[in-house]
Amino acid sequence: MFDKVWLIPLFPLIGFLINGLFGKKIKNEAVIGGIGTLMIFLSFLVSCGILMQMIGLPPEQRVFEKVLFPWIHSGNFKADMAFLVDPLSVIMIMVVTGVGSLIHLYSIGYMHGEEGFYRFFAYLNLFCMSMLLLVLGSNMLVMFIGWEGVGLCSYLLIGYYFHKKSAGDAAKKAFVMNRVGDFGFLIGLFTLYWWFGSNHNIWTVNFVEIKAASHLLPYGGVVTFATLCFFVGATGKSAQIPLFTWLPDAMEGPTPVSALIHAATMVTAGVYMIGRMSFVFIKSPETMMVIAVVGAATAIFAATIGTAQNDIKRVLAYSTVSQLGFMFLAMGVGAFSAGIFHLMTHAFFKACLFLGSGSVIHSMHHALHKIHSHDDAQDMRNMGGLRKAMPITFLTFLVSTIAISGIPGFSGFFSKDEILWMAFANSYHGNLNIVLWGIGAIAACFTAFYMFRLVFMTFFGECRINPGAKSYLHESPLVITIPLMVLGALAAVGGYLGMPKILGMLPNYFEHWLEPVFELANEYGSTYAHHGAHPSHAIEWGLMGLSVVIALVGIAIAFTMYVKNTELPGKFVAAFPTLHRVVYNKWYIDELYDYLFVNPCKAFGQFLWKFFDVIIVDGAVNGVANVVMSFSGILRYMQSGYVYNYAFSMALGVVVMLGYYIFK
Amino acid sequence: MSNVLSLTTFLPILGVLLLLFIPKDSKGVLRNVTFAVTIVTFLVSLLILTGFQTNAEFQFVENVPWIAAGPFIMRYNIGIDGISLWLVILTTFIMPIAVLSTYTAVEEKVKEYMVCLLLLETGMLGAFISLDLFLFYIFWEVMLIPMYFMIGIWGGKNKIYAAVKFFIYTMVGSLLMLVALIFLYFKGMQAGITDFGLLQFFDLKLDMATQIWLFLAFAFAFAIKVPMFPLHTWLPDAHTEAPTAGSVILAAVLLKMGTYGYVRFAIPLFPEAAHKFAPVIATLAVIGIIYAALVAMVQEDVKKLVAYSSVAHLGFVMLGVFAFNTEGITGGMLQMINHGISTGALFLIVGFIYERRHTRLITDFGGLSKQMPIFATVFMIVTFSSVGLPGTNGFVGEFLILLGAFESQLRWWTIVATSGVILSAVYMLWVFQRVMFGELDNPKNQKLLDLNAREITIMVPLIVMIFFMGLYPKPFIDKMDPAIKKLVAQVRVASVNTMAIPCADQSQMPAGHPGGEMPPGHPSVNMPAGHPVIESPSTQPAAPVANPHAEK
Amino acid sequence: MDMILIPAVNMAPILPEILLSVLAMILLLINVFSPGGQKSSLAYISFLGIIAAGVLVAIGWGVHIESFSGSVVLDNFATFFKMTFLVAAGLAVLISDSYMEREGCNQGELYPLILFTVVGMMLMASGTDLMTIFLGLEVMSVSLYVLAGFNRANKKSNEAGLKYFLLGAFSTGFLLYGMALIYGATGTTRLYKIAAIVGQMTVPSSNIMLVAGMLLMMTGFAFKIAAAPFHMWTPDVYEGAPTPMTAFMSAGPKAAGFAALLRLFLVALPTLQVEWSQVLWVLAVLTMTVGNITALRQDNIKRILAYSSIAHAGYALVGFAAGNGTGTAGILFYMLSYAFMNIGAFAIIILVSKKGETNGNVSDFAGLGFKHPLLALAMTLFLFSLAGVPPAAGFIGKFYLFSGAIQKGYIWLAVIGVLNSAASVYYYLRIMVYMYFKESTEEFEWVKVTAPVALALVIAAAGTLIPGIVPSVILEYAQMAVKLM
Amino acid sequence: METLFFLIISLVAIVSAILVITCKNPINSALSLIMTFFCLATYYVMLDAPFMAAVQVMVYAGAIMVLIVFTIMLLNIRIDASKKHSHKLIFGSIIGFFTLLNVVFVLIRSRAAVPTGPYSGDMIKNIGHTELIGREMFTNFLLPFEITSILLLVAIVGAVILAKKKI
Amino acid sequence: MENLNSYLIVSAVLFSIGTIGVLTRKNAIVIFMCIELMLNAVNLTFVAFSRHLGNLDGQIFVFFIMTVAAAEAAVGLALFIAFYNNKESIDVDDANMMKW
Repeated sequence: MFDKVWLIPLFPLIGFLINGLFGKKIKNEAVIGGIGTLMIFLSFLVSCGILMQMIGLPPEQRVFEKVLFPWIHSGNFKADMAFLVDPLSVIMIMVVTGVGSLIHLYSIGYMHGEEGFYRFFAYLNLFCMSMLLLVLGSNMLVMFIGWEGVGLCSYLLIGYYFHKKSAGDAAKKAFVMNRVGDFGFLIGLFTLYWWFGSNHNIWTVNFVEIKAASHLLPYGGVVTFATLCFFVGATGKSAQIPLFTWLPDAMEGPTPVSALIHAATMVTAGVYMIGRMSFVFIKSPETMMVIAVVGAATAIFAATIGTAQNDIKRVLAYSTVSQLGFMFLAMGVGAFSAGIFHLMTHAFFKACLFLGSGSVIHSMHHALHKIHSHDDAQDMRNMGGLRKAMPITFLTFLVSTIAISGIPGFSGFFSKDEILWMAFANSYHGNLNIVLWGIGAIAACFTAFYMFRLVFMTFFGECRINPGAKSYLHESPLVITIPLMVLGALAAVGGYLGMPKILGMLPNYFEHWLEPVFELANEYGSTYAHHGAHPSHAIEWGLMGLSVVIALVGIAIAFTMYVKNTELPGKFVAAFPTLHRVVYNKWYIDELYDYLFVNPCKAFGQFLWKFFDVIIVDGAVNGVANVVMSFSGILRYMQSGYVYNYAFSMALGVVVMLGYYIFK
Repeated sequence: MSNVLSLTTFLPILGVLLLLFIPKDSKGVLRNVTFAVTIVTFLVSLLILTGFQTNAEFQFVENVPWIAAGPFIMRYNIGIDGISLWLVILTTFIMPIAVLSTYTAVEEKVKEYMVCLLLLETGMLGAFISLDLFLFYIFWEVMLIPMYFMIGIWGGKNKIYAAVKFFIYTMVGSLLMLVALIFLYFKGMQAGITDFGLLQFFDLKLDMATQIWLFLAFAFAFAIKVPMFPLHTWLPDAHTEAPTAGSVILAAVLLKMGTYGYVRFAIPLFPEAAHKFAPVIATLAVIGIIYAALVAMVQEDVKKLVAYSSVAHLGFVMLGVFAFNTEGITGGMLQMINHGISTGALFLIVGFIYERRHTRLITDFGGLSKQMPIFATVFMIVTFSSVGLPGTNGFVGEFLILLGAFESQLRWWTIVATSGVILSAVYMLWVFQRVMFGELDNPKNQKLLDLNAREITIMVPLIVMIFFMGLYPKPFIDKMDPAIKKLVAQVRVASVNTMAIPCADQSQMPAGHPGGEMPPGHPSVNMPAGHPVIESPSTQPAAPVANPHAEK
Repeated sequence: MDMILIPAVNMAPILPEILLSVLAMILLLINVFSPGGQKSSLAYISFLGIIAAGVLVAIGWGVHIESFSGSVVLDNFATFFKMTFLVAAGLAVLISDSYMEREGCNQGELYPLILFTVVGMMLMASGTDLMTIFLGLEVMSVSLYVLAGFNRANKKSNEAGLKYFLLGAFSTGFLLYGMALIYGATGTTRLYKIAAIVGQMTVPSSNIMLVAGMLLMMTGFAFKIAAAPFHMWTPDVYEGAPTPMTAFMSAGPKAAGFAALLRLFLVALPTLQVEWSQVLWVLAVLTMTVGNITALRQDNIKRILAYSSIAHAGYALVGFAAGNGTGTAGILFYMLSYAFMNIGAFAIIILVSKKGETNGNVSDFAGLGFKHPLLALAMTLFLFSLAGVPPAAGFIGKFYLFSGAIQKGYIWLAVIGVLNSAASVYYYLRIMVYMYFKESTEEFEWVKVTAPVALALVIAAAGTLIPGIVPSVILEYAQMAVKLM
Repeated sequence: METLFFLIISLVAIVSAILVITCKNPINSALSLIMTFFCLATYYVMLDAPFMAAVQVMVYAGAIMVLIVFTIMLLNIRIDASKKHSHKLIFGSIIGFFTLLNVVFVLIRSRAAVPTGPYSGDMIKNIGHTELIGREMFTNFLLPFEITSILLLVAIVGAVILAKKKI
Repeated sequence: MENLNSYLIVSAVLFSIGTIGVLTRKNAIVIFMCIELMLNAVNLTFVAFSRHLGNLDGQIFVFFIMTVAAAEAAVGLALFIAFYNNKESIDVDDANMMKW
């Protein structure tokens, strides 16, 4: 089964080609959507087969590399088109193909009647293929194809409604910010390649070979540089500080896109990449700290913004950024499997949330369209009380919200609590631990708050929609609700795969599964870890309780503000106008970037063109010509037409010539 | 078969003769004949490709006497190796496409136009296959003439300025190169070289000062052609004014003359000097990358934007070439071909919309995707190829260049150059967005027709190549690899020699110094006390980083 | 009182001269006794005569004969130059008839005068005595004064003749003074004897009389070849003179001046090479630069080509300054190809211009390229050749000239030369810009392309293109000519 | 005595030469020039070249100057145009002065070749100058002599073409 | 006989005067006369050298120079007359149609 791994990306590619080339001719939505969904579902089946086979193998045999064909071979450099199957990539392909299939299915319903339906499915398939290349790539370069490929698809899908200027802007912004990350990725790759090659004559970008040679890497130094560069790549892809602003804007794309790309899969690529190269990252304590700090900071920062947004998808977007922050926090504190675990659970509940919001928007849009209202279908201030009209959507949404808020028993609790615990208990960052934990906990509180704010504003209370449209609100069709239900179920129970040891009810399957992948990293980490007193179980229990309490506090505040005392938010805003404005405007980060980078770049470009290029460089060129020309004018006027002038010139020539030789 | 190179090169000339017998007014026949000629040339050039043995030797060599007068002996000495092979193929590949693109674009003076195109093809092919320096120079100059007329006769509003600037600019550089060429020959004559044959000159040992001057002269000529910052200003003008086919050929092939010149002539002829100037050239290349990208970003004319993007792309090529390692030069060569394909395609695309709307201002467009979906797709693919998206050809070249340069002494340059990757995305996507996305609000754009069959036929081979070279560049790399390895070896041997000089100095040092094993009473004649070793620090930077542990 | 016994002399070296002189005299007679009007037959006869002379000259290839007690010599050098003169004259004769007819000054004396000019030039090229050279020069000059002012109804032609005459005579004064000083310093006027005597001097360059004589003589010849600062007559005279004569003047006398100067310096004064090289270095730079730069802002096409001809003298001086085999062979080659390309260009100017040369501006070439593609193509070829763009003969010529300088170590001279060459491209291109890139504003009519002119154009084009592609056909002879001198 | 004579002749020659270039009336210039020519003829006699002196008087003073005077009369030119070009005068004089300076320096600082020729003053007196000249001219310098015939023919033809009334 | 240099210096003076005349006068005929003066100065040099060297080459040369002068005079004066016919002037200032 392992050597059939190439089928996994191949199916979506076929889907892409069929829909891309002939979709316009097919016209039948069912066929198009069917092909798209079927292809990814086939991939899912193959993935399942691989998973099954892998479960049956002993841990040390769970790594398999499949070389498809040689790609770039030049000089010392060798990169093949090759796939790597190991526990980590298997988890990823399961998530991608699984969640991907559901979202494809959902899209058939959601995108019904859209112009360019075929285009959407082609892109979606292309995205899946790229994402699968990313996670399956056995060397950095194949990973990079996927890495950029998903960026491309993200660009295409964000810009799906290309006639909207905002969509085009958002798409471009996403791609460019990703490119900034890619810049880091490439430099990191070069550094690692060059270091290994010139110092140990190991010229490789292959993960397996790098892993085998990773003991040669020094701690810190060049590794810090390389890993920081990689981390820049990760921040771009996974929307971390400072490259996070594209993600909220990316909500311009259709909602399934947001669910698949900007919640479940693509944005987690950065986390995956760090996991893939954990044995390199762990060699640099400095980078680990930076990752942890950036992750924590992003978690809290995005969470604050999320509290003030009114667009349902934007809240979710900031929530995604914040959750990604948690994952990076996990990576940064060396809790790699916890990070990946959160990645997976997040894929479930966040995909469910997005799809749920999509269902809401779909319904809202439909209703508003019926009465020709131009109200914003995504603005929560226009919603309220939808739980009656859309019960399935409401239920699945609620389950996922509970999961993300960290209520025990649901998947989010297990993964998030593990991360918070590791932030507190890890042995890498010394006194910083408590700060990291604190920030994480507050962010969790915020998470609970804004998520429940979302739920309350959308599904509870008065129905604030245009009264005329109210009667048109209804539950979405099955093709939409089935994926919701599946994902809701996963969001509820998915966490039991990785139940913390301390709860002791089930073994932590997840950690065991990933152990062979992260073993080496943990071993390297232990060489410089602080071997202080290990926190006791009591503390762990205490903290776990605390985080639950925190989540509940968040929910309570949300309940108070948006259900019981609905005038409270207004009062709050009135009390702290500046704070609200700043938070509402996302801390003015976009404006800051415009001010710092975009505008100077444009101005500088203008300057270089209009002034430097035209006046200085070209001016020099033309200036030479002009000087010559003016000389020409002078010489021309010396040709006066008078014979004695000509004779004078001759005589002068003679005199000078003679004089030079006589008096020299 | 043995004359297949000559055949390929001069087939277009035969085509010209054929065209002369076709009446002026039968435009269709003229076009079809020209197209047929270029296709035949392409097919013949495929014979070269299939007959090419993958090794470092020059093949299909033809070497017959040509001029022998005075101190000079020039020979009709041609041949190709892996480096020139692909450029020859690129040329013959682009030409039919360029011809096809003129079917509706050029309605006036068709005959003359076709003659120019065919002459140009001969000139370009000749320059790529020449193994005689003098022959190369002749072709190098001959190329200018048809291009000059193409810009000047069929160009836009400001055509005269652009054409004259193009001609004189390149002429200045190439004439200085001519002086260097002659000087080199006389130097070679003293060492027993008998003719202008390039290969003999590779073994010539020149002193550093001579090398520097000669290298500068060659480098200047090639830098103008590339064009490198700050000698690039002719290019945007020439591109904006030239007709579509002219721009395509200019970008796809003519600019490669410059970079090819470095790879084939300037570097292997003067390796030590090349090493010495590598940082300077790399700096200019990197400035070019960033600068051109920033300037491209704010252009209002699509064609000008593409022209500036050319400057940036060729900056990458230069950086790769001056990395002096296999990866870098391979990347540079690939990027040359890639640039030929993707920028050629971009100019064709600009030509398509220009033909429809007679404007190239970005602000006149917007939302074309809706009206022209096929065009949008094509444009997008080419855009991403130009940006260097993995999976397209642009990536392979760019990646190898950056990798190679990073391995070499040009590490910090590479890091700056890599940021060009970001900027290229910015300007290309921005223009794509402004042209293709948004509301289709300009009424003139609402009646635009999508690409017709001919235009699709033009673009398909390019798109196929974009993906083929992106996904399976192996055949390309394999064919050029031995030649590049040989080049790298040539350059490396030379640089070892430069390093040997200071070493020798140092080894003599103890002997010259008083004390040590010196016999008592022996005065230190050779080297006065306190005489520092002046040579070593100045020659140090010329040496490549042979000792990588230094970075640790 | 004894009889003076005229020594037996070998006439062989001056056979072509004799042929041409006799022919010229016959033509004069025919002209007198033939009815007025149609003069074409004179042109044909003289063209045939020139071909016959060419055959005679060609027969003399490879022979080395001194005659008239060392006054004259027949060697390859002379032969090569004689061929050049004959080419120039032949082409000039071919293009003259229709022009003169149009301008209404078709007097039969034109052709004898051209032939006499050729005789003078030939004597300059083969003379080995200062007197022979001087008299040859004068025969040439006096004829040219007349030819320049030939169209005497035309004020410009008049003025050209006057200016040329006054300045020419002035320069003759310097030339003669130089010859006098050389005579005084060496005691002889025979070049070989001068060489022998100078060769015996310990430090010839310290003999200031010799050096001054050399410089003054150089002045005189520099005037003929239009080298700065003795060039200032050129544009005015070229503009004013009848166009075919301008064409002839730009090619023939310039070559003759080089021939005489080369022989003088390389045969008589090789020991002073350091000195004359220095001077020629400066002259070359001045000449090229002044010629090219001034040409940039000209509108009259004849003036443009006049300045261009100054510049070309400068290029040739580059080779001369080098003074080695490569450079001098380059001069020979260049002079011959210059005759082809320049007269070719002038032929087209004649065709394009109207009666009275009222439209001598570059702008009058507008649109020529597509109305008369063949003419324009020929003009393009000539202009590219003048600009030194391969594959035309002009390029090969420049290549050898600059090579000579580089071989000699005058790299900077070569660099200045090529930069000048690049600048010159501008004004040649300008003509092409008008021909191809601009539309004509008015209908233009020209003299019908008569058979002789067509023939001249074909010869000129072939002479420009073929040596560019296979330069050996001429270069080998140029090399031999220089070697045997 | 001879020195004194030489000085007087030189004075006359130079003064009349200066008159040539200063006289406003071309006729006066022409007459002064004839005067100078006579002085030169005198020099030739002093230099044992009587034949040259005779030719000088006949050809120059006689033929050429008559031609010039004739032309001046024909064209009826009286006074050099009244417009004064003082800068012309200054520059011309400066250049002339430097020419003089240069040439004089050349002459002072160098020596002519050592006399080697067979023609001493006595020999000339014995055989006769004219005969010696004739011998030289028809033996060693035959070709230049022949060329002069062509030159004169050219001059005649040229003069006729340029000056004849009817074209 | 005076020594050589005296003659040479006189001839140099005459030559310079001739040069000055050419440069300062405007009447073409006068300019031509000045040129004749220059040629005569050269002649004197030749004769002086000839006498000094004891060979007659210089005198022969002078003979030819005189012929040339005559020929030039004929052509030159014809040119002047033609010019005068056109311009009613013999001033070189008026020969100014062509310039620059």
